[in-house]
Amino acid sequence: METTVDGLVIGSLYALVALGPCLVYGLLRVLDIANAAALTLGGYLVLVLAERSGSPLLGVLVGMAAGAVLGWVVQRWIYLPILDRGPIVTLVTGIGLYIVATELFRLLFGPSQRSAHVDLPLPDLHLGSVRLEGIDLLVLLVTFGVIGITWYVLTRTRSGVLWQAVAQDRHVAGAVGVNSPRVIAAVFAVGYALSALAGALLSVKYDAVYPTLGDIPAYKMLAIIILGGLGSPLGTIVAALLIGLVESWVVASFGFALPRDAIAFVALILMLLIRPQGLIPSRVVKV
Amino acid sequence: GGGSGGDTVKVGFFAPETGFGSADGRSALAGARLAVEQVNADGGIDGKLVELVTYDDASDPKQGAVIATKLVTQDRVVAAVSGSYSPQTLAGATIFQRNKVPLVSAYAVNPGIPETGDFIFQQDFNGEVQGRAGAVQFAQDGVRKPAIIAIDNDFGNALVDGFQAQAKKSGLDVVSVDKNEFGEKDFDAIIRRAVDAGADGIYLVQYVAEGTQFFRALRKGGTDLPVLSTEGIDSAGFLDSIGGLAEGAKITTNLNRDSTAPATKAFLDAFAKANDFPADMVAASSYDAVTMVLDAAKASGTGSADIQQGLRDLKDHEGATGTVATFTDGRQVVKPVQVLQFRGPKLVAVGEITDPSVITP
Amino acid sequence: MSTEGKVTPLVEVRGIGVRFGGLQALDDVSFDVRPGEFVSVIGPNGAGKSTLFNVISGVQRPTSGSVLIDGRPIRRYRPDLVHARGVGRTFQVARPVGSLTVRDNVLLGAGGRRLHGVLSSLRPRGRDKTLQHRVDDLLELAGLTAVAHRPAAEISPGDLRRMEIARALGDEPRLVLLDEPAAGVGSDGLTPLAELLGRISDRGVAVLLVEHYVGLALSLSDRAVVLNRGRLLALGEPDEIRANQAVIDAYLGTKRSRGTVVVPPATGTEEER
Amino acid sequence: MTYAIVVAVTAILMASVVVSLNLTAGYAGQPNLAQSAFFGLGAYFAAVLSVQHGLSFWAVLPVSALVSGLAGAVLGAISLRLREDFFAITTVGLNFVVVALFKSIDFFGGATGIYGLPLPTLGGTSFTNDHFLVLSALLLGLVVLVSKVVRDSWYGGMLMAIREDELVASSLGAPVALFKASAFALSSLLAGVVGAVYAFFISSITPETFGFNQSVLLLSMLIIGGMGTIRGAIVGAVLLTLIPEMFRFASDYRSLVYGVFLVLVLRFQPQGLVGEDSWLARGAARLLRRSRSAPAAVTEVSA
Amino acid sequence: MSLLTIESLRAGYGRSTVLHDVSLRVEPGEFVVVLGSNGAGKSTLMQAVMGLRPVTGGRLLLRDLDLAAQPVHARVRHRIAYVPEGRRVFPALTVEENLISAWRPPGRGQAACLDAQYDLFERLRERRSQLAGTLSGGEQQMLALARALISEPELLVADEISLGLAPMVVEELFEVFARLNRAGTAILLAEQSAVLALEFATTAYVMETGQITLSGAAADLANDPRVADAYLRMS
Ligand SMILES: Nc1ncnc2c1ncn2[C@@H]1O[C@H](COP(=O)(O)OP(=O)(O)OP(=O)(O)O)[C@@H](O)[C@H]1O
Ligand SMILES: Nc1ncnc2c1ncn2[C@@H]1O[C@H](COP(=O)(O)OP(=O)(O)OP(=O)(O)O)[C@@H](O)[C@H]1O
Ligand SMILES: [Mg+2]
Ligand SMILES: [Mg+2]
Repeated sequence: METTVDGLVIGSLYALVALGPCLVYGLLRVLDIANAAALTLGGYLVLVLAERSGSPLLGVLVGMAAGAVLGWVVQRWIYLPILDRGPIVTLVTGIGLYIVATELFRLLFGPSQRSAHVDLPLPDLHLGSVRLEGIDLLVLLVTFGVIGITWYVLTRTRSGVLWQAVAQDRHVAGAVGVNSPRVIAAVFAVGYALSALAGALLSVKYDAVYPTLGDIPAYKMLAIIILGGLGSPLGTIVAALLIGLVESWVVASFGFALPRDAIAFVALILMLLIRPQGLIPSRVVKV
Repeated sequence: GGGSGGDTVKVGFFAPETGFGSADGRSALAGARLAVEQVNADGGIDGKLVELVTYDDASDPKQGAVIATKLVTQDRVVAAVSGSYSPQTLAGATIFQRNKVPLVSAYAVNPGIPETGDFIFQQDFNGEVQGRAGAVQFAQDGVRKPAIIAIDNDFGNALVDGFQAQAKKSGLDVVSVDKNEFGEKDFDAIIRRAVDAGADGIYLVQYVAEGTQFFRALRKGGTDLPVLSTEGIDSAGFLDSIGGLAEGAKITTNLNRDSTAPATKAFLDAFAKANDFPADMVAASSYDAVTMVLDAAKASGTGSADIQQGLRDLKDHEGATGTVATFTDGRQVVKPVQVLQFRGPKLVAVGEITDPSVITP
Repeated sequence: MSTEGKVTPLVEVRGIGVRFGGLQALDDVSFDVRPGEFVSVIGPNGAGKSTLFNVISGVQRPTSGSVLIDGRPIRRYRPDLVHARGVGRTFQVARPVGSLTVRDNVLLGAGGRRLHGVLSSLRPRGRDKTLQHRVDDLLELAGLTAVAHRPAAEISPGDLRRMEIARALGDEPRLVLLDEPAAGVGSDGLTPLAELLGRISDRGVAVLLVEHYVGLALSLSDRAVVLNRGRLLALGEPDEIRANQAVIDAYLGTKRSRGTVVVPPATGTEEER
Repeated sequence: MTYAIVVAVTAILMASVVVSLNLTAGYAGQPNLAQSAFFGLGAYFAAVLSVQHGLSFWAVLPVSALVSGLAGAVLGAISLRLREDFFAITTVGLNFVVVALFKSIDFFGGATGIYGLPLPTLGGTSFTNDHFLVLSALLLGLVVLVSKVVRDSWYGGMLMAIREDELVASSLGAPVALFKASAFALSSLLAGVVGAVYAFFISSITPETFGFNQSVLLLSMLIIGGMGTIRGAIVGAVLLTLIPEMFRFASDYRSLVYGVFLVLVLRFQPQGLVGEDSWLARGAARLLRRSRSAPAAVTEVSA
Repeated sequence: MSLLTIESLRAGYGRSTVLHDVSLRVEPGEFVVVLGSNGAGKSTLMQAVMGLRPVTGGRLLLRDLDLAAQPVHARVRHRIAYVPEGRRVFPALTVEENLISAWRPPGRGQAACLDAQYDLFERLRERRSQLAGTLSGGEQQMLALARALISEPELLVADEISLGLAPMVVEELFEVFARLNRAGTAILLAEQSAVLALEFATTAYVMETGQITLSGAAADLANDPRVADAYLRMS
């Protein structure tokens, strides 16, 4: 039971991180590794600002704002001009960006792990035998809130259709009146802000930030996006929770039998052999 | 091997200044620099100043061989010190051995390093020694059924091998061994497993980041099993980031901050003056490795072969991490293992393992 | 030729049905194509013409019925296997290999039948003399000599359509399936296209043609197949089709249309037939 | 001098792997982010068989080739089932899985890796760096030759067609499955041979050496140089091997320089430095044309 | 004041200029057709008007608004709609979602607008929840047109609407255009079916290698021997 709750919390964090890249992927077919830089940024800002100003909340908000700006800059100045060069070029560019970001973090904040001992004024929750720490509760609430909003926007409003239209042909979408540049900018800004939020939660939960904080999420996120069916937000969330749970269960029952990161990818490969189109496939048309 | 032409004595050095090991790289470099500065302030060796030629291996094993070649053939160093982890050190060692340039490994624990050949020395006690010392210490503390939670790389493997070998002799019954990847954050489930398996103590072989998360999980789970860890968390950053979470836990390491030995005190003072972060075992070990090379050069001459001879002849070398009587025939050291305990904001010495059958490689 | 009777059909389509979810795109369609015959497939939008081509060329497995080539049924619906049995095709929307030159595109179409295995296909594609001659000949036939060395991505839509035809002819197929070759070709390009189609037929290659320029299609055809909503509406010689009331209602319309175009017959074709 | 040779050998070996990667990633257009896994398989089999089973360098080469080639064929078979992006990420995962296997299967020596590979011998004399230089140059020559044969054949043309449109390729008679799988097998086989030589050259290997980062590095080399061209593969590999070496003095900023270089090149020359239609390639073409057309103009006038 | 004024327009692809000094006017409620053979530059002109091709010289005005300064989507907000060459529907959206993507809030309600299009193209009503990419070629062409019309434009810019359509459907479409036109929508059409185009249009331009070579009332041009020679022989 405890294990399941752990798994859910971890899965929620994965979902929060993967949601942004999933939307970006759905929109531009860019596998955006650079997004993980926003995660680290969010982590640093919340700890640094909590230390300086005493308010973790301020840190989270500044982190999200900074994430949004970073997302905007990355799409406008880096990705858009090379979009027509295909997914491999953008993937490797994103990796390059991520390297630059981690190096900058290392130079700015030093190479060691930093912590600030942020104490949230949140009560722990006792549900029978299970104790849920305040931060875990917060993670669950925030994630499900974000998921709910995303789901509503994408399926219940016209924005969902516009997002899809841009995703399929951003030039023609412009010609039917969709402001493609703005949709793209918005998706990046939101995606990076969410990652910054995830980074803030992650670093408060584990009370640690270091320059390569984003490493593992960066690559696991790819597996999750795929598992979920590439560009399908709902699938991504389900996949993230599933991976979180499976990881915890596997560790609880077999120990670290497999490297944790391999679990996600082994799950991925197994699933692709059975369902090559992902858990909840996004719509694709072979022409 | 390289000659010692010119008016400086060139000593090579490499450490992971960037990449995941960059925190250790920073300490190692600072320790090595301190040793060289001190010697140069004293007038150098035979009137020649010492020049430390340093390279960053970026925490990448592949770079070991390239850097070694560069140090040997381009920079023509007379000897070198590895301030890096085992993979890089091993890769470089082959090259130094082929070129007959002595290499001293500062804190890499793989027992295979000195096996590379007669020019390769290991300054720190190797991983198996420290593992054995861990088992002895746990037995002394009254633990009977330890669980092992170790990082899955050669550091972890070497220590776990030593610990398990000694465990039988010391009457310990290891209930479980779990190995995690670098970067692991979630130890909740694995601790629960250890408890369920009936463990009455945890032997923890981790680095700083993983160690921090382990203690968080341990406290969160409300478990108060005794924990014995290793030099892997003996790092400048750990005390700072851990808060009070590791209170009471012990580690085995080579640097005793409370030591009354003059060499250790002098090092700690000088290091504190030169740097804005505290000394740790990586810094001290790198400092010691470099001083060993320089002392050997002082004693026997500044050629590569001279330094090799000097290292072989090294007697009662007083270093920051204790006194080395001599290198063994296998070019390893025999040094007591320090046992420290987390008490408040400090690491306090609580014991020393000196049993020769344990600490001799 | 249609009057000659007892010739083994080159391709027999027997009771083909294709279902997409709730939609019956093709329903029990049967007809055959004899060696060297020119058959048009016409019908309203969404009638199932392209789907039929996909079935015959092995792209789409039918949900019922079968296709026979030389009396033997297609068992595995795989385009390369059908190609190896002498069937070439073009696509409704031109699909060039854009990074290769026009010449290389045609060259790719030539050689597949002899070079199926990996090892045999490793011979340099630029050196085989007979292959080169055939490619030059096809480029000439399709009027592409001038643009032969330009990347296929850069040439005009009209040239592109002719390149597709040349490419489909590369392996000396006995039947080519042409899906709307005239779409997007300007009115001034239609006559050369009609002549090209005539010349292909003259070489003894059977042609199955989907085209909305009905006049052009019927004037070249020996027979025509009319599809409507997946079913075979009519099958017969051009004059019968033009006069068929069902066809007029469903497809041709009563008013004047492009169906009245008459193409001057390419010289020499009459005698040969 | 020796240092220069070591760097040169490294660069040439990297160039060889990248040229082999170009077969799948460049010609067939498959987003292959797992090349270092095959490179690593070759290296690992060579290391294990020579260190633990005493086989000679020359005896392990064919084994490495075979093992990597077979593994490549399996990946090729997987690629048939998956869409482009699914496949890309599967190859990402493959790196993690292969590293996990190297670590957890005893045969491969665990997390410690394998060290102390003996120097290969030829006619009784041990290899020196000079021998390695000659051997790696020959190897590069072989890989380039194979690539050229592929590029100029019907097979290679069809791989390019597959890259753009599988349906067209198969409608023109290409057995897509066979061609794709064989391209992977060939590319991996070559990478495996290079891996074996590399293992002997650096004499100690660890699992992480062949992880995802290395795959990314190999692919970056190809893209920076110019995907789909042999010259691009070579130029990219040489550049990305030399640049970090040249920036050793800037130790603290070295990785930053590397990252910035990667981003800048891809941003402003996404077709690669010497790829089709890059500034350099265009400039060279213009020069060639000028030097050719000048005399032609004269003859025209005089004619 | 003209609705659309194109003056000495230059546009092209990268280094190659395709349109040289093209001038053309569309008056409110006029039906203008641009004829020309393959590669003449018709599509380039349509794309330049929509902002999908950068303009390198000349002027482009909607009434007195400088269109060239407007991003693509803003031109649609100024009530220009576009049918791209070669359909380009959104393949993974359903028919209905394709239409919704182009519907603009002010004006009639979404349901009413959808119905209007379905009335025009019954086939689309039948296929409303089918993914557009799986429609037949002609069905996609209808969808592309409906998608443009649903925004109730003042100016419709259409590129080769007859492509791939059955003859009857083409005639119906031209009648639809005529009806729209009578209701006040101005139309700028690039077309190769010259006979029908000249019959329905009010004004016609002939384009050759990026330049306008002939222009005038459609009826006059239909009788012009130069046009008949080049464009009416076959159709
Ligand atoms: N994958 C699919 N899923 C669902 N319906 C499909 C699919 N493919 C085709 N259809 C439907 O099948 C019918 C036949 O399509 P097909 O493309 O064969 O028509 P066509 O005769 O070629 O028409 P056109 O002349 O317009 O090209 C169409 O109504 C189309 O919508
Ligand atoms: N992507 C491109 N790159 C370079 N040149 C192009 C490109 N697209 C078109 N062209 C060139 O621009 C010119 C005009 O093309 P455009 O498509 O505007 O002609 P069009 O009149 O619409 O022809 P069609 O009737 O065939 O549609 C042609 O010469 C063509 O080769
Ligand atoms: Mg069709
Ligand atoms: Mg056009």
